[in-house]
Amino acid sequence: MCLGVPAEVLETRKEGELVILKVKMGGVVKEVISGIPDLKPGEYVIVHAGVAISRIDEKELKEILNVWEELGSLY
Amino acid sequence: MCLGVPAEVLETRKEGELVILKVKMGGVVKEVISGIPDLKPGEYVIVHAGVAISRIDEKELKEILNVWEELGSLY
Amino acid sequence: MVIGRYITTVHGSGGFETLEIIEKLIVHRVPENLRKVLDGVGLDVLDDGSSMRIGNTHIVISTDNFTVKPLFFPGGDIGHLAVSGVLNDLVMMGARPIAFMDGIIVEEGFPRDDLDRILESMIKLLKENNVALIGGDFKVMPKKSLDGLIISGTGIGLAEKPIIDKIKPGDKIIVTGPIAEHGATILAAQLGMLEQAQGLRSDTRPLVKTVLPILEKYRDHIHAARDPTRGGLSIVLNEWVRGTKYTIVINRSTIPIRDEVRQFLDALGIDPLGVAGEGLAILSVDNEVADEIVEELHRRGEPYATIIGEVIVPEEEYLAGRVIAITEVGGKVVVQPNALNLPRIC
Amino acid sequence: MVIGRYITTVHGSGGFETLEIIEKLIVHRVPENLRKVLDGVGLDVLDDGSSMRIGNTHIVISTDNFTVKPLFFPGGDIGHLAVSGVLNDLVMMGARPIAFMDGIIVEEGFPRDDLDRILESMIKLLKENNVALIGGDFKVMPKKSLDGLIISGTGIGLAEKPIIDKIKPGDKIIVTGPIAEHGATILAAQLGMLEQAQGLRSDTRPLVKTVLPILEKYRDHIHAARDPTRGGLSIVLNEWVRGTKYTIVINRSTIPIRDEVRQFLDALGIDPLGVAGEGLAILSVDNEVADEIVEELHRRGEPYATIIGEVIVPEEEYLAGRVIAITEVGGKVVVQPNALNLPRIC
Amino acid sequence: MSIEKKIKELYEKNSISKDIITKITGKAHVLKKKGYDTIKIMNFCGTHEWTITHYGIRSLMPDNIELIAGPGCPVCITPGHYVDLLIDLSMEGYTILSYGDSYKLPGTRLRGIRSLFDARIHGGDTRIVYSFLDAILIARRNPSRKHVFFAVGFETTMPSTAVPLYNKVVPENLLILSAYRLTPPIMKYLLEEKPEAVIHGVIAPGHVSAVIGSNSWKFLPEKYNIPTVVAGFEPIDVLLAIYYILDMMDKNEPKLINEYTRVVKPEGNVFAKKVMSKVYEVRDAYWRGIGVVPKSGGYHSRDYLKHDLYYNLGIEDKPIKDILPGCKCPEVTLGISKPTDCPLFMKTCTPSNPYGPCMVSSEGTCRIWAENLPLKIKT
Amino acid sequence: MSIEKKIKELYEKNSISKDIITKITGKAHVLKKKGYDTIKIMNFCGTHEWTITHYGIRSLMPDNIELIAGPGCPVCITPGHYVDLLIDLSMEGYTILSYGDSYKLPGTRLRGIRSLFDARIHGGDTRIVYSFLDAILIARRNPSRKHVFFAVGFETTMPSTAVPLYNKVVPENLLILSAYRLTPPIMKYLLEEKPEAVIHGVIAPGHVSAVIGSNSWKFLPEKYNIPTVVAGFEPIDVLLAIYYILDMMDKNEPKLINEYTRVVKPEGNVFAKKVMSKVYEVRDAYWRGIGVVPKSGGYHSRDYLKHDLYYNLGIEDKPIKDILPGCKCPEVTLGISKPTDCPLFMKTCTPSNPYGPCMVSSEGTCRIWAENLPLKIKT
Ligand code: SF4
Ligand code: SF4
Ligand SMILES: [Mg+2]
Ligand SMILES: [Mg+2]
Ligand SMILES: [Mg+2]
Ligand SMILES: [Mg+2]
Ligand SMILES: [Mg+2]
Ligand SMILES: [Mg+2]
Ligand SMILES: [Mg+2]
Ligand SMILES: [Mg+2]
Ligand SMILES: [Mg+2]
Ligand SMILES: [Mg+2]
Repeated sequence: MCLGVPAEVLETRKEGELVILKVKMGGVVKEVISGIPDLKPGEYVIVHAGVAISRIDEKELKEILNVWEELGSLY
Repeated sequence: MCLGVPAEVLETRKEGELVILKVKMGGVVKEVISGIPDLKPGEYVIVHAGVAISRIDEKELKEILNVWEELGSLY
Repeated sequence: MVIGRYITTVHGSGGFETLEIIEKLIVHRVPENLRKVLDGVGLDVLDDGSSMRIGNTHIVISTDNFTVKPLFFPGGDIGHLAVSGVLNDLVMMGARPIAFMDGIIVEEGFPRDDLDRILESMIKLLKENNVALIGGDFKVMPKKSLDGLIISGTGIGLAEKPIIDKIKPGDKIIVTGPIAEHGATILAAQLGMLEQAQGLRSDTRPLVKTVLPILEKYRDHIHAARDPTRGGLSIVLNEWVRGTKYTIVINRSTIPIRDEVRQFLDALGIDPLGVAGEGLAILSVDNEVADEIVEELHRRGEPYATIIGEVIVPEEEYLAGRVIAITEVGGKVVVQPNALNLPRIC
Repeated sequence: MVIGRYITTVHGSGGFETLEIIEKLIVHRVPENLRKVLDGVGLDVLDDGSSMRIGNTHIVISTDNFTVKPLFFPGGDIGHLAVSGVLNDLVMMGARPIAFMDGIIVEEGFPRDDLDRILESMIKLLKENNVALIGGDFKVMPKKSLDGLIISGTGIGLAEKPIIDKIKPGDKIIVTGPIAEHGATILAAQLGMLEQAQGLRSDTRPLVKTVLPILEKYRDHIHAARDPTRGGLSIVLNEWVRGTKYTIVINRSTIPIRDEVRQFLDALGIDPLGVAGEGLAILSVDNEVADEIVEELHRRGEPYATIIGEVIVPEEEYLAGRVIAITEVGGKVVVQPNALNLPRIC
Repeated sequence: MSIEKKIKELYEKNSISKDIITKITGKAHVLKKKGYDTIKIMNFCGTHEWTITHYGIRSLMPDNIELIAGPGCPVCITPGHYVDLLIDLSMEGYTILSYGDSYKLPGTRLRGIRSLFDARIHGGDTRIVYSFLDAILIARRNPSRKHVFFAVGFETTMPSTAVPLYNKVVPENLLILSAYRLTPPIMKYLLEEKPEAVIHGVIAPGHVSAVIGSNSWKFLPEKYNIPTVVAGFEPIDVLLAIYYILDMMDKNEPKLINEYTRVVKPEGNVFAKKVMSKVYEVRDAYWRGIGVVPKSGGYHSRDYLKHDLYYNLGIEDKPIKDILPGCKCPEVTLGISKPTDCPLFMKTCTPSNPYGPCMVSSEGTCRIWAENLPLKIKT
Repeated sequence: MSIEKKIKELYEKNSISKDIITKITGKAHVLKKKGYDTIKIMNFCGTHEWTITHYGIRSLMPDNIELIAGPGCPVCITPGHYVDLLIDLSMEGYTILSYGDSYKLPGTRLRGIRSLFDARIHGGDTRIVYSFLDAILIARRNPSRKHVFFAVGFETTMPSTAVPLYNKVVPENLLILSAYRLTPPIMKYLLEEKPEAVIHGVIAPGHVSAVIGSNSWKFLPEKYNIPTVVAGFEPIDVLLAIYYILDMMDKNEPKLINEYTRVVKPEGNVFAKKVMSKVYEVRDAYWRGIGVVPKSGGYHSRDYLKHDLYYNLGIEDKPIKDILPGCKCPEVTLGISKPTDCPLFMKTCTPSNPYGPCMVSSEGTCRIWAENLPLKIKT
């Protein structure tokens, strides 16, 4: 379950203690709830059901691309 | 002011002390409030704004028809 | 008229306000050369339908939307009305209807049985009049964004030469049947006054079998034909005479209207001349054949057809372009094109 | 399918449910001989439009209702959409649009300025495409009985020989532009996700100038043409193949779709193949001219035109009448004609 | 002959009106010779005015007879601040129920939402009802919503709310804005305060009289020497009334004649009068465009205050300036000016887009003139 | 290379999947030789199932690999009596807010109004929202109306209500029906209670793990010797997971591999976990078609009861029989049967007119199979 899509954080704002993010997902910009502390504009997150549930880790992302690359070509 | 139209009383019913009449006005049947005591089906009334405000007096009706007849022909 | 910042029911009444909004917001914007095509008529005349010519054949097309409430009423339903209305517009153009296209829009949650009844009555009427159903559209709108169901209808007919309304002095005005039947019935239903059928009944029906043959037979003598739907008789006559040098004079006491209808409208203080019928036509015809046409109409199944007036060239200039009625007591009044009537108690 | 006691949005989705309701409640009731007229096509084929023949001229007519919300959206408005939609249906029939008739229904209290903008955009588009506005209808519905405004549109076009959709084995399937642009934009607007224009934009536009000339030029090689509106690409292909002995095989990764649109629909879990476009066509054309047609489309101003698949005679019987997609990873899936997609989080 | 047939005959008898017109013409001629160059006959009931114009009776009158309309349209004289208040309430979620007549009546504001009709366009729940009974049914069906009935009218209309209130069948969520006004007081006011209004005869209101009795008009001949006829509403009734007035003038015997005996009794509707006097009490009241007229308004008496709108809102019924700039309704309403004297008539003020109150109701003199230009033409 | 470009590359890299498939085929061949005639790999997340079917991955698998779907669709296992309750509330004037997924979910009744979608047709105010934030905004705009949010989901979805509740931004008129269910307990339940479900490997849910951490799945290899891969949702992620599983089987070294390190940490989202544990407490809970599973439901803890629907209504959350007659969802959900084993599949139960719960959500196995028949064809 649990469709999650990558999104770029454009802005953050607070409503009381709640952190609301403006994120860009494909062709749209949407406000979502932050489920992660200390996000900054420019970071990428996984958004599920209107909540950012996880950061996308740039280093690991590069890593997996390499793994794929290898697996795809090694044979 | 005060458009009033002739209508035939079809039925009477009471809601508490209020007397409600079912009357026939041209092609329609409509419930109206009775503003006259002791109306009976078959009587004719003048209805204004959903209230029967006056009986039509059959004798006088005949009378005026005669007056008109005379005035129309006498000349 | 100033249209104002918001559209109101007055603008949709079918009266001059509707004509004005169409002229100001639509016709006005369309360049002259794009108001008609192929030798036909279109926005240049605003008649019952539009036309175009292919070889010697005139194709007549008419499109209309139907939004009547209630959807079912004594004498018909919205499907019956849509077919009748569209076919009658073609007939009024002197065209023989051959095809129909429907657009059905229903509100989510609309009862399937009701839809069934409406479609059945639509298609039954098409079959009876030998008109093909060649296409259409079906849409569902979300709950609460539409009250029930509406229908758009487009009709296609063929005519050797369409009737483009243009009254002539000397013409007689013929009404083919009793007026105000449909509008009075709908009004009564809307006011909750139809608990028992008591003689009010919509006259909705196509005039293909009774009136069309006569329009075809007397084609050259018929100068104008229109079905007095929204806005009723007074709008039709006013539209015809507006901008001409003529006056239409009608004898009000000769207009066919049933007692039940007149008395009901009297009770609401509404003038029957402004109330819609959906099963009759108003014709403006050559004086010489007027009586003959009336007789033919009687024979064909329109027993109430009557001459109600004529087109004259008035002596007084200020009467030009107006409709005058001789009243029941011999008085004279101007018949105004007011289409929106609210019931009144005063 | 059981239609059920109430009509739902599924029935109006443009998918097979819509076809079924039309067939069961309408087509079924109309006698064969009244499903078309004058040597044309009508309810017998359910193509983009209907036709009739007068002499050597085929007259093509199409009618549609437009109920889109919001009325104004990035890339167009309901007036723009109504004209584009109707003209495109004519174009898909291989007909050159010559005339348009509109039916405007507004809710009482509708802002006049908005009406003005909608009519302006409608008429502007007609002018640009040299199509006459020859008639119409204007109605006002009482407050709260209609949400805003809807438009019915009827278009008339002429064709030497209309395109009646009938795919042939060996045909190549061409998509003339990126898919799902309109539907994605409307969905985003309805979900309140359009606060900033971020690359979503309806593609609503007539194909009169870019696609029609090619349909005319390659008339005999074009076996089917349709605009993938309600229900999108998957409905078009399924309708074409349904009931035949062929299979349509598409290569999903070749289908033109913009990143912004794909990513947005991914975020909602909605398959782009079922989402409407309003400025593109799907064609089924002879293999020999397929590349030439794509090149011509590029030259005429449809730079994204692409061959996305072909019509084959399948070896396995159970694949007949189906659409098969080769996926981005080389897998094979059936493309189902599901038209109603709800956004999902799972 | 059944009574139904007789009623139908009433309508058909209109055809013999021509003979009566000939008689009127004769009498007018006689009076002209006696020096009556202009004979002003005032009708006092919008429905009489409607009969006159709808049947083109003015076009049939001899030159020296002028038929003028008095303050007989209750909509025209209903204070504008009532409308303002109802508009505001509709925007706050109240359902407003009104007769068709007052639905398009403009309040005092010149911009924005001007009438109950406008209010509906902007989302207010304002509706036309045919009767107070319908209002009761609507309010019962929606118990959680507050409803206000706009009670506009003269004595004829007062029983419509008085009888149900008296019989205690009005639901709690149905309030009434009483705009009732009384007719004999305004007639007295006109004669006392507006000497510029010359009146030779009065056609007294038939249905008002059905309620209050024809005797209520005795003061006209007795105190002011004005020949007065209580008349019905067929054109022939009106023509006969005109004839009777001319005849009384000719004989110089001003009297009260009841031509409408088939409906009107000298004492009126005793039951309705009793109920009205329980439910309503008479106080000085403001008439739009005219001013405060002594003892001319019907206000809910103490026992019925729980249904009174003003009482419920805890605010005061306080008129504000409601004569619209440029509108000549005050003069038109009192029969001093004709609509055609108003520069706005059929220019910025039309039946489909009324500016002044007299253009709103189909009884308003301006509206009536707009729809039925009085013609004197040959055809 | 920017992160955005890398994400795009993820998508485009799918094209190199063919090479991975070749590797998988090789491994499967090796395993076949080792006696593995059927290798059952269970995915546990509806989105994985969606990836598999949408991309036709089954059509690419060697004969001895069977990809089966586990109880990964939260809609399918949401108790039917919740839907019944919400339908009834919508008819009483509550506004019901739901994700698109659960909008067509049928309750337990076989006639009349069966889903929130049906309720709307019959006048209930039931709406689809994209997120709980939208629900908050809607409730704020309509302060006089009561709203209920239908909180269906696994651990991934719990932060959507937990975070706003914890931060006290939820308006009073917004109640929550918590249908949250937890995934490790159901996995344990399946392995303990349903021995008929043979599983060689597990593709563990990526986004659940993003919240609860990949470590949560250690028990699978450690206690049950099942090779387990936490995977992302591109087809290539899934293919890689399959390859890793086969490889572990080949080496006979069952481990937990995290393929989705770009999103999933061993410890998960610590902040979200903290908030969830404050707002929700874990109790035994009913799963539709399966039964009561120990410690598998998220219920509002004491401090948050004022937003709890059941608490507010003062009634008990008591399951009733919600397996629809003839529907094989229980077996399908646990991976024991295939949709094609159900006699109603694509007959009386279709995506546009779903009968059983697994046909409703686009994650429901039946729905997925209906829309994408797994093909093995040559073209
Ligand atoms: S025409 Fe209009 S503005 Fe003039 S007096 Fe009459 S109602 Fe007033
Ligand atoms: S096909 Fe329908 S009835 Fe059968 S198991 Fe699936 S959801 Fe249940
Ligand atoms: Mg017409
Ligand atoms: Mg028309
Ligand atoms: Mg018409
Ligand atoms: Mg269509
Ligand atoms: Mg005509
Ligand atoms: Mg099309
Ligand atoms: Mg079409
Ligand atoms: Mg179309
Ligand atoms: Mg029309
Ligand atoms: Mg086509």
